Amino acid sequence: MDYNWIETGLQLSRPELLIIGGTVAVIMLSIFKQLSRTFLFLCSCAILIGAGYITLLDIQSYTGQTILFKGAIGYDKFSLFFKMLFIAIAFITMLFSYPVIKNWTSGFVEFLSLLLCCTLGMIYMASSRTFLMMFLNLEFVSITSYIMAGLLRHNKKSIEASLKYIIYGAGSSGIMLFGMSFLYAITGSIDVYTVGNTLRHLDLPNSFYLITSILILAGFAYKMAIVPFHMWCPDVYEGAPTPVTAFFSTGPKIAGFAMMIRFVDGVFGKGSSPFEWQLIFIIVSVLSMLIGNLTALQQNNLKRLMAYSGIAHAGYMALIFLTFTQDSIGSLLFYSVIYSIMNLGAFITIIILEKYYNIDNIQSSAGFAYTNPFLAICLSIFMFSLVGLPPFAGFFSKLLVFMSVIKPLNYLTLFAILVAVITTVISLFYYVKIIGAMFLKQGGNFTITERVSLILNAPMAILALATVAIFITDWDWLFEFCKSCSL
Amino acid sequence: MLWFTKYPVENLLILSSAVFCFGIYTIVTRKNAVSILMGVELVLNSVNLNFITFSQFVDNAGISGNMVAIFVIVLAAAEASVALAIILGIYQNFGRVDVDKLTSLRN
Amino acid sequence: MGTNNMLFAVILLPFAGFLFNLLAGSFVGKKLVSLVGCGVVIISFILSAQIFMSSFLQGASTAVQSNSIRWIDVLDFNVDITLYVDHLTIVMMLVVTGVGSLIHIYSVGYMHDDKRFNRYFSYINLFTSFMLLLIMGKSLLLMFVGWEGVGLCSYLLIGFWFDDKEKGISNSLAGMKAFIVNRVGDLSFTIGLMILFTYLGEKFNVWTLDILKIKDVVATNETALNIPLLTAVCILLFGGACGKSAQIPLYVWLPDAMAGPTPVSALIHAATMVTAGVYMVARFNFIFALCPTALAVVALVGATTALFAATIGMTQFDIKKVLAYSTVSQLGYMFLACGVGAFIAAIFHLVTHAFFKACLFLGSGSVIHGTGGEQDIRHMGGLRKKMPITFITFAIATIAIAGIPPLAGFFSKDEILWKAFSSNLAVGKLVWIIGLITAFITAFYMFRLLFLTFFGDYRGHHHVHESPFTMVFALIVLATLSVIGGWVGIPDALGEKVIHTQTNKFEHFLDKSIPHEAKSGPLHKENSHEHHSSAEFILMGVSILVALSGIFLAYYLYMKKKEIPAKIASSFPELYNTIYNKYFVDEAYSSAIVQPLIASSVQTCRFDNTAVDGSVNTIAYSTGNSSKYVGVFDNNAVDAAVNGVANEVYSTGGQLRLLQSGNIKMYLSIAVVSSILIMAVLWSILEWKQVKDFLVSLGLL
Amino acid sequence: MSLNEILLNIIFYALALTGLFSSFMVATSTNMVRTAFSLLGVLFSFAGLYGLLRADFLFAAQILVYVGGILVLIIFAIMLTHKIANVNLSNESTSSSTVIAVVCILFAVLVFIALTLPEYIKINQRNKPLTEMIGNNLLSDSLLPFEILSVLLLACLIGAVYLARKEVKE
Repeated sequence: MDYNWIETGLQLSRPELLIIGGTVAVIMLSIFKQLSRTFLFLCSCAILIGAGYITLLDIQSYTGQTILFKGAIGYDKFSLFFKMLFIAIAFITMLFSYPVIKNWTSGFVEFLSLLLCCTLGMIYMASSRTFLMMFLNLEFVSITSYIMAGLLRHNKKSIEASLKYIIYGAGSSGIMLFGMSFLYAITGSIDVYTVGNTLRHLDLPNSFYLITSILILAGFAYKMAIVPFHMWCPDVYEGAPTPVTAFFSTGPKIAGFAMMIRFVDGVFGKGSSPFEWQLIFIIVSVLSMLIGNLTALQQNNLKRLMAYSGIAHAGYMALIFLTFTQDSIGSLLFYSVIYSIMNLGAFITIIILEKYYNIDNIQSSAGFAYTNPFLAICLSIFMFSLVGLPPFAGFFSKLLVFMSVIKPLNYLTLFAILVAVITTVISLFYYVKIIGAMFLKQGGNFTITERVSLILNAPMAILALATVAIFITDWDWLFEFCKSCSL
Repeated sequence: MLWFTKYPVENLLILSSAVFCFGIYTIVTRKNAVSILMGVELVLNSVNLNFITFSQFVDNAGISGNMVAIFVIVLAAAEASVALAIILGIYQNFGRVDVDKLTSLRN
Repeated sequence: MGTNNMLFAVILLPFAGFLFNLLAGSFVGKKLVSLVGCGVVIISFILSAQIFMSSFLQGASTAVQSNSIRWIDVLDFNVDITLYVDHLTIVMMLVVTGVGSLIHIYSVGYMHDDKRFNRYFSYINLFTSFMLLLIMGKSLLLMFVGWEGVGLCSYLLIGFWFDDKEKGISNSLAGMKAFIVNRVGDLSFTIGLMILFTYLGEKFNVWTLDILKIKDVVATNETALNIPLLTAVCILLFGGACGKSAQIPLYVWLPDAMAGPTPVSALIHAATMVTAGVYMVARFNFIFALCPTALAVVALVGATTALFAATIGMTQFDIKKVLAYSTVSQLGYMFLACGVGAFIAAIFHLVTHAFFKACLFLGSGSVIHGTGGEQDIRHMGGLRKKMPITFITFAIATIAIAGIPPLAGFFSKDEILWKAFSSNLAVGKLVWIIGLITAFITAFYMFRLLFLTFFGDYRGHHHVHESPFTMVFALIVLATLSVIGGWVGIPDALGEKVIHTQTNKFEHFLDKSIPHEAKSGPLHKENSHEHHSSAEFILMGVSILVALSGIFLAYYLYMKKKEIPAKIASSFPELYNTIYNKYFVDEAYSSAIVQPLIASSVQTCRFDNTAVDGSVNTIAYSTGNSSKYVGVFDNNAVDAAVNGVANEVYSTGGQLRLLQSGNIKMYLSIAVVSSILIMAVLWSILEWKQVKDFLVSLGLL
Repeated sequence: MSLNEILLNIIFYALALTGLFSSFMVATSTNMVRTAFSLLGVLFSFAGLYGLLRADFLFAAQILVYVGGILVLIIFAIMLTHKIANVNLSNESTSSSTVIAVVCILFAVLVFIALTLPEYIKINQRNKPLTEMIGNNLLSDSLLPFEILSVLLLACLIGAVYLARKEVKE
């Protein structure tokens, strides 16, 4: 028998192998009590840096499209892009979570190894080509997330968040599988591209597509936190440890989008399709934008607010499915980079507020800007960027998504863009509320127990700079690059 | 060996749909977290029945449906182990596993 | 220095000033801060004047353009950073930097005791920079950055005294209000731009935001354009102008904006930023001129605003509020002019208005400064002798705004009224009448202000003193400009009769960037003045008469028979109160928009928490209990429905409490229910025929 | 129809009805222990159905993993989270007519789609034994999922042990 395919596959998955090996190594090393936590942390960082470096080399040289492991995963620029992005997200998360987790009585090694595992799952999510791989990796990411949400197991909120997450996640993925079974029934294949090709030759009623699509959407949308599958999101975000929340709000969410793109590309394809599946996305994205933004108005807790903001942003991101062209996918990739930057940055500020100043809601942050203006300014930058105000990166990402969506101008896209623009205006209220509380209100004294760690301040400053720098520097290469990575 | 040939595939599908709905019903109505987990198992079993049926009826060349079913079983086991661990954590923290009472996270 | 560098320097100098004052300002002392803060703007002004002299005044009549820097380059969508100066721009540049310099100098005196002196100068420098970007940007996106930037600075400066003990909160609220109301306008503006962009792109395959390119496309395809769509675009763009230039229905922020320091009111909320909307409409004259309906809307909104704001101005007692409403009213004038196609007249009025309104504001600032912070004119009076220079300059500006020749206001206002009268638009005569009435009211309330403030006896308690030289200097210059500023635009009809030469230099200058067609092509009967010069003289006479009678009325009511105003107020209490309370517009907005928005967000939040209730409710409706709840449709509808369903669940199921927020089971069931609902909705959209047959078979249709 | 066919039909319907009834009991029973044993019934009847469908490997896996593993785990969990002394472990649920209505609609939708599937999926049937194919498949097509699954199980192990263990006092 010919085993070349295994060799090729393994050669092209060096980053993944490094992460797997590294995870096992970290777990093994943790047995030795004399090794310090810092050492384990540095090991994990080194693994991610190594994996990121290899990916970077690959992504620069690679242009083709390969299918690895007998059709299980696609190896193309799209998957390489997300591999890079997820490794970067995991690295940043790991970096800024260190000051928080180093004081935990237990769960330190678990955090590191689960974060690495979850990254692996996300990487595979973005490159999955079969229903089996999609479900498996979705569950992979989900199960590691459930555990990570409950890492503070003596904290009632944390463990409650974990339970809610697992109930919701298990239910959603079951529903998704049920939908997938119908597609399998019709086509006899679990490879999305084969399924798509077969479907194109069949004349199936709309009702079939409709029911299957919505059943399958349950699993994807729960990961992407899109209305109506978003309700776990605020509770889990609030309960989970804050570094974990930061990770949830970026990594798994974007991975869900990556997988959804691959799925839609395979099953429905770009251009014409026998079924107007875009209608579903109009409804869910409009609902997400409306419910996410309107509900966020009432929030006081910072993490809950960020959860609803994340739901709203997922709505904006889901807009690209209305057109689903190469451009719009490219603009989504761009959006996800910018979104990760600003969201991670915002969460670093929340971590600092929580850890050093004991602030977790808007009211108690009143007048904070005079205590730590540097942090307040960074936070303002992230918030303005999340709104999408012009000089900041968030503006460009939103603009590109809107532009790519509005290209075929019709009533539906116009309607969706209108809602998007209106909700953007609404979102200004609650983001500015935070800034307003910090700068314009008089507040109490904020005492600080220790100096804010450099490992928190530095990433925050760098991310804030990145958010601003995009206005000044030549950033076209990034978009061109994203476009070239589009499917 | 004789195997059945005459059972319409619809019957299997209706059975799986029914079990699926019972599963959803269980998840939505049960108060006990362990029972909710059982509902999840029902859903996953109905999915498995679907996949195996289709695999045996449609997919002549391959056996992907069966493979999906095998992975679902293993994942269900994995998920169940984590879920039960979480439920034990809940029990240690709250003294009960009643989902309706777990509302410390809310607006 | 090449022209190219010069153009960038005009913008970058104030920006450098902003950076310097922000970063180093608190260390270097007030002297250096004020030196840098004023210096950069003055140099900008000198550079602008240099550009004006070298490129526009003599010889070359073409526009000047800087090098391009590629900013956004994706797909068909390219944006360059290019600065572009044509005749319209240079006029605006001179006004912004010129008036801006004077106000900077004035601020040195006015803000001298403020603890955030450097921050004030950094903001106001930043404002100048953004304003210049707005007018010089060649691309609409660049213009939009400036547009938002000035909004930001306006927000910062309105709320500048946010930590004031008494008014801190209301100051920052005023800033917030300005910001948010402007966002509403910006939304309209953005949508307009997007539609224009997409329309031109789809139809003519020109994906551009470059103003000149858009102009070319519009000009070459004039017959193929979709006029109704362009009309919509124009109205949407005008919506943006409404926000920025404080027109009905978005004017509410400007009076509140007076919470900022007075020089800020003079610079941003009278002379420059608020005129950005007028500038934008004039910039887009080539599209507006194609859409008579849009022009009519502009004219009517402008005229209505002019009249409306003027009536409010009659009753106010806060010196700055009077001026604020006067500004709104004068901006309405400018839009009125745009609406009858007289874009140049609008710009002309913009320029003269900048002179006299800045002078008035600075004068009022001087008064406030001199009386120790008093703003209520009922506690002033008799300041004529104590503040002579302020009085004289204020009086000159007042006469100018009232429209008495040969001061600046007369020429520009008369130009507008004449253009409105001679326009062959249907609304021309109507807006002319409104304009005339407004002119009367303007003269009345401005002289009321003058009489109450400077004549009679002093009614306050503070020791009054004249302001320092830095402040007075700006007043004198501006007053001089208010006198002579109009002479560049003396109507040709008058000029030819008296000195036998073309005197309306302003119009001939701007002709190059606002071509004759746009100004008068389809809209005016003809553009030769000879046949109408007699009519024009009559109209001039009428408007002078109107202004004089306004002044006389003010004199009669506030100097002669001082008891009459109170009597009028008490004999028409409802009318008076309505006007005094600004027609209750703020209250109306609050109850029509703000409260419902808050309420709906409360409801949405509740929906999210107890969503099952809502969906359960829907099903309950369909299963036969609907009659119980039908008819309850006020704010509490959701409440009532939720309670009702909850009761039903109690009674029918007899089961346990289910509807509780934070319940994960509920979250899942809402997901299931809404999936089914989405399915149903889409099903009925996609298979409408089947659904209809089914409903018919049930006898429901 | 031969006798064998009739017999197999009877077995099929018996298994199907057992599964249906047991899952109904899982959903509605008010006794915790009875619920768990109803689940056992469902799992067994499904295993039988897999057998009838000639998915022999799945038949074995269902019994080994589900019945032998998951169900035991669940029963453990029930015992750990309840006071065993209390014989009648009540298992409450919060049903309402609306939830039933929703689930019925869902059922109707699913049955609708099951009945409208194209004809061709209803005729073919496999005749080859499965176990060998599954073995081959696990080393070819499903190799990568299989390996990922092992990493996943490692992660589960770490997580489950971490969450469930008692704090070690040092």
